Amino acid sequence: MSLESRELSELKSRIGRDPTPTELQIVAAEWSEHCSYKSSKKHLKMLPMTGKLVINEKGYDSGVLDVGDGYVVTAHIESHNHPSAVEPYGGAATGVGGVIRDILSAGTRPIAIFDGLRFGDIEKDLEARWLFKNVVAGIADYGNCLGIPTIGGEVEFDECYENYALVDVAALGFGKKEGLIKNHAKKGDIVVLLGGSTGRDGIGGSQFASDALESDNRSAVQIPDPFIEKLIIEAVLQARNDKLIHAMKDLGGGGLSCAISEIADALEIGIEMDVDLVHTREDNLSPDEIMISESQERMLIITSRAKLKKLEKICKRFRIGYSVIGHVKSDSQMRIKKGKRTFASLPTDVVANATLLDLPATMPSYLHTIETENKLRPISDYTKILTKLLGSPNIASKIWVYGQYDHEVGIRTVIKPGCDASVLRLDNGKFLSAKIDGNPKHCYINPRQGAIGCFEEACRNVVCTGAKPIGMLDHLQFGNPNDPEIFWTFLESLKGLTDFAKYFKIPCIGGKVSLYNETHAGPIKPTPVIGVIGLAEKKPSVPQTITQGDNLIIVGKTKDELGGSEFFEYIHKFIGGRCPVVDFEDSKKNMKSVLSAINNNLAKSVHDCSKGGLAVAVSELCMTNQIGCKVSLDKVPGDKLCADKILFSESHSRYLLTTDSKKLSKLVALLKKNKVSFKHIGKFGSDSIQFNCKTKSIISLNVTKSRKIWLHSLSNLVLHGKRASQ
Amino acid sequence: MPTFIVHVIIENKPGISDPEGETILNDLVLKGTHKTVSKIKTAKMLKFTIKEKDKKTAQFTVKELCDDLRIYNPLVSKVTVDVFEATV
Amino acid sequence: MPTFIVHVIIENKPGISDPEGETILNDLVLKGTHKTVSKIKTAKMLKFTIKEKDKKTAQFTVKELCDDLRIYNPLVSKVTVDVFEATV
Amino acid sequence: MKVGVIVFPGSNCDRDMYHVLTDVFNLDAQYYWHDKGLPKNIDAIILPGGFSYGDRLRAGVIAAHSPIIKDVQKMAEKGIPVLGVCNGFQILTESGLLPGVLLKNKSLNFMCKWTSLIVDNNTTPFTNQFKINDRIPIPIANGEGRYFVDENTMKKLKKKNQIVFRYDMSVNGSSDRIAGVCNEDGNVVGMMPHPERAAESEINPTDSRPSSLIFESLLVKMGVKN
Ligand SMILES: Nc1ncnc2c1ncn2[C@@H]1O[C@H](COP(=O)(O)OP(=O)(O)O)[C@@H](O)[C@H]1O
Ligand SMILES: [Mg+2]
Repeated sequence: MSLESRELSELKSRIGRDPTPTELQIVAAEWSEHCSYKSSKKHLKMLPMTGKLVINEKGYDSGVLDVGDGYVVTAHIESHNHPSAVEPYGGAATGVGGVIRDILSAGTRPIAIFDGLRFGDIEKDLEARWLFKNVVAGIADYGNCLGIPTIGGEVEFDECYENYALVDVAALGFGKKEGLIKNHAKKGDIVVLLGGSTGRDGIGGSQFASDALESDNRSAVQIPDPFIEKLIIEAVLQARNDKLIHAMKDLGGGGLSCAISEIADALEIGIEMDVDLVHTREDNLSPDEIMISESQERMLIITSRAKLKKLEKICKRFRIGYSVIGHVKSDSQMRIKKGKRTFASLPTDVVANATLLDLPATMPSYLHTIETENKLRPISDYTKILTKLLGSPNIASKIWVYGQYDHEVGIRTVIKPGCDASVLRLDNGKFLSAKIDGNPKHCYINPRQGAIGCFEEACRNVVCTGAKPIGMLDHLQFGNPNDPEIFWTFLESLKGLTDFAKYFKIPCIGGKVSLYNETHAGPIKPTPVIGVIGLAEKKPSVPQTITQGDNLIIVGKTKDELGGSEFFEYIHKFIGGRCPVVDFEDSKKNMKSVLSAINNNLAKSVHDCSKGGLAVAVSELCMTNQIGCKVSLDKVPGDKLCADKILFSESHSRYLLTTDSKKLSKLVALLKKNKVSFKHIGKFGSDSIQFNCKTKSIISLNVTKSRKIWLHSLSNLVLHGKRASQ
Repeated sequence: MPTFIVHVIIENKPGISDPEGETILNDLVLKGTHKTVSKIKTAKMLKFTIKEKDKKTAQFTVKELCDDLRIYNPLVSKVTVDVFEATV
Repeated sequence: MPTFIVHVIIENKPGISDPEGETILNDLVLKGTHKTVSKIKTAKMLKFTIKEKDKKTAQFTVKELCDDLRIYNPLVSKVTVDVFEATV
Repeated sequence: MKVGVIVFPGSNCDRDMYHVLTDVFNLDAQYYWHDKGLPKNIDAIILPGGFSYGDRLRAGVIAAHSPIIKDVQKMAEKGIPVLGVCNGFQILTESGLLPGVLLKNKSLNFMCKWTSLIVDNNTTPFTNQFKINDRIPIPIANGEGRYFVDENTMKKLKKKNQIVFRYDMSVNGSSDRIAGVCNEDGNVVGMMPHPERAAESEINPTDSRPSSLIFESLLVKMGVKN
């Protein structure tokens, strides 16, 4: 672990002397990309971070939203890509642990977990299969043991992640507004380290996350201990109830170095600590090692001497280790001692604030030609193509994944995983809806429109459950930022997200940047992952089971936008074409109309149209409801297009509404009044998924058969290395 | 060809913590009457029954198989492979 | 008192199925190139570090502890206890 | 009446159970931490689900050695109704209060899904409001939920009417599709599925009535309701 020479001379000039070896370690940890955001921070400021419901307080590691009646929801997103790529089980599990502690550190109880997973091609790549299986097991074992439901996420496979893994984890918390920790500290307060003991594992993790994978740092393996984490959650919430916490921070990347410097800097205090006081699990750890160890399941709490007794009692009751490692001073310095000897003494603002960079950016040359479409071989049998798509890893049901996650514990889960967004009930009678979405295939072709699309898709999923988007989390994952072409794609994505957030007045309440995601074949595709949180005042009426004679209505235009679609990439093996573009005005109109249809109880179910296009979205409705549907492609609103484009284009802002015949005219009237593009395109019944062009049937697929393929493909691939057959 | 029994023991490398062993020690064993135990480490064991021409080949084959199939992650775990003649 | 390392192997009693072993065998091993394996059984191992006056006492103590504390469930599992002198 | 909800380090369905007992069924419930005894004036005991001691060594085995279990045992002998759900069931089998053992699911994975139970015994304090063969839509969520007993014990279970619930289809490889059993006296019941996750219509996608009957049976047994 080291500083670049430019950074070293800067450190020297900022402290006016040569740093000690321990100081060097501390600063290197804190100035790593992972902890300091040095490449991205300047630009992240463009995102709108305030709003009516947003509560901004110093020192929070998660975003806070006021959901009324004295309650708040907290949210955060993190990734654990590098650790998961080398140790998928432990890497993914400790990723969950980290984001949960961010939620906890605001003083709220974690109530839901989301996971966004990306791997190489599991149909060909054994390594991808191994990574996938173990990542899912890691998340399951950790979240299940904590008793926090994992209620949503996504899984995607793309060759750009060969021998690599993107593991994004988001979490939501809930609590009383008055229970929020108001981070504050004064001279004489004491600093308590609570939780797992400090060891050599995970040394250098944040530095590791900021390097390309080549360096393969063995010591960065972290062993998860969800049992301790569960006890920490209960202990911390008890201490919160008893008002024993003045300030709190979780230990994540950079270990004690980051936690101490950041909390001191945020609260404008000084902290003096003694490494000898830290409870460790191995003897003879050096001060440097103690300061940068990333041992998991630890929290830092600042409290007063008078409250220590009570805090100790709670720790004992929950059988978790703790140590009083230091105290608060008024000098804005972090001083690290071992007994009498001082090993580091640095101004906290120097440690906590690396000099921010303004890296050069240039448009990648591949983008000049990527939208040109190849001439593709014509499709002779659409039924076969759709069947193939329904069993493809990206489109097949993810039940093998979420079936391993306890998504019911906490008894809040009103809408379970498997539809669009999941929905939780809150104690004030309101309902919270959330979903995370990414789309590297779109983002590769057009980083700006692709990112906007992810944002819109997540909103759409939330809207499908009758909730209004109130906050957004962004997670920006890219390759090496020192490559101007990569940095350009980062900026473009960020600008797209900013535009959308501002237009829709959806504040960004948190996020994370993960750079240096590179495989031996090069950088990953730009992979922003967006989480959207929505709120509904009453329990939404959707989804109800679709029955014989129900009507299918599509809202939104279908356009010639197959770039990055599953149809191009999976069926034709073609990367390129026109990326779907969100028309902000249409998007807003469609969202509003769909919400009002749901609120007026005019829809039995609402499903968004995304991966795989209209053909897949209709099939999903049919398969989950176990009923057929006859769809007329000629009626689909939008550009005049040939059948494959109508079927498989992944244009945004589209929703599939179902309604029974009694309510059809009311629904039509509402949509007309709102001036959205929509059409009644089909009727449910019988047992086949049927698409007609003019009067000719071009797809006819048995529901039971396709459902079997869709449900079992993924597990067959993972467990037996082959797809489900009919 | 003779039959061999091959024991593969997979455990966390030294220095890597073993939360399960610690819990068994602290919350079960030390709460009982057996205070002479100072440490417990957990491991996983696979017992292979394999037909190979000799002991050495049996050992080699099983080790290779565990590596190939990624039965363990060498970053976290170490394996010990012991071969025994099958007592038929 | 000397220190001993005691290995406790917990495995299914004969006649109790071992789905994990079967799965590793069928889904991983037999699909690959290693067809000489005919059976895989999984077991759990605990390695105790214990101070006792001699080997025999160490063995006895650990065996007793396993029974008392239900380290294994006698309904489905059996244990094997092996003692080694600690190499300090 | 007073219901004790026993909490172990790692229990994680205790709050859910408490909510259902108090907010839905208006019972007087109280948490009891594993390291002490139970007061005499308790009328029913519930061991909720979760991962006591992180499911280490084996689900339920470490918790089965907790001091509070001795009191649970004593009260069970007196005939007080005891219900163990999921990890609670595992603890009851590991502590010998119920026969059998819960092994790793046949899928080798943790399984969270909605199942359908069939009532096999309607004489326990938790099933007296059912008819035999009634069905209950209810979720499971466990990694070690495969109930197993040897043949002799199985015969005995059948003879003494100790099988309380079965799954309507094979879900995890349990002997005879068993999902819940009781002791010989019938007052101690263990079940893998989670009634507290199914007793409210808001979160039950099918029908919350059957699961409510598990709690209402207790109310009837205690004479709070008839
Ligand atoms: N990794 C995962 N963890 C939990 N739930 C998942 C995961 N992947 C997919 N799901 C769930 O499966 C359903 C379908 O996911 P997805 O295809 O990504 O939805 P959409 O196309 O609407 O974005 C959603 O309910 C989602 O939450
Ligand atoms: Mg969707």
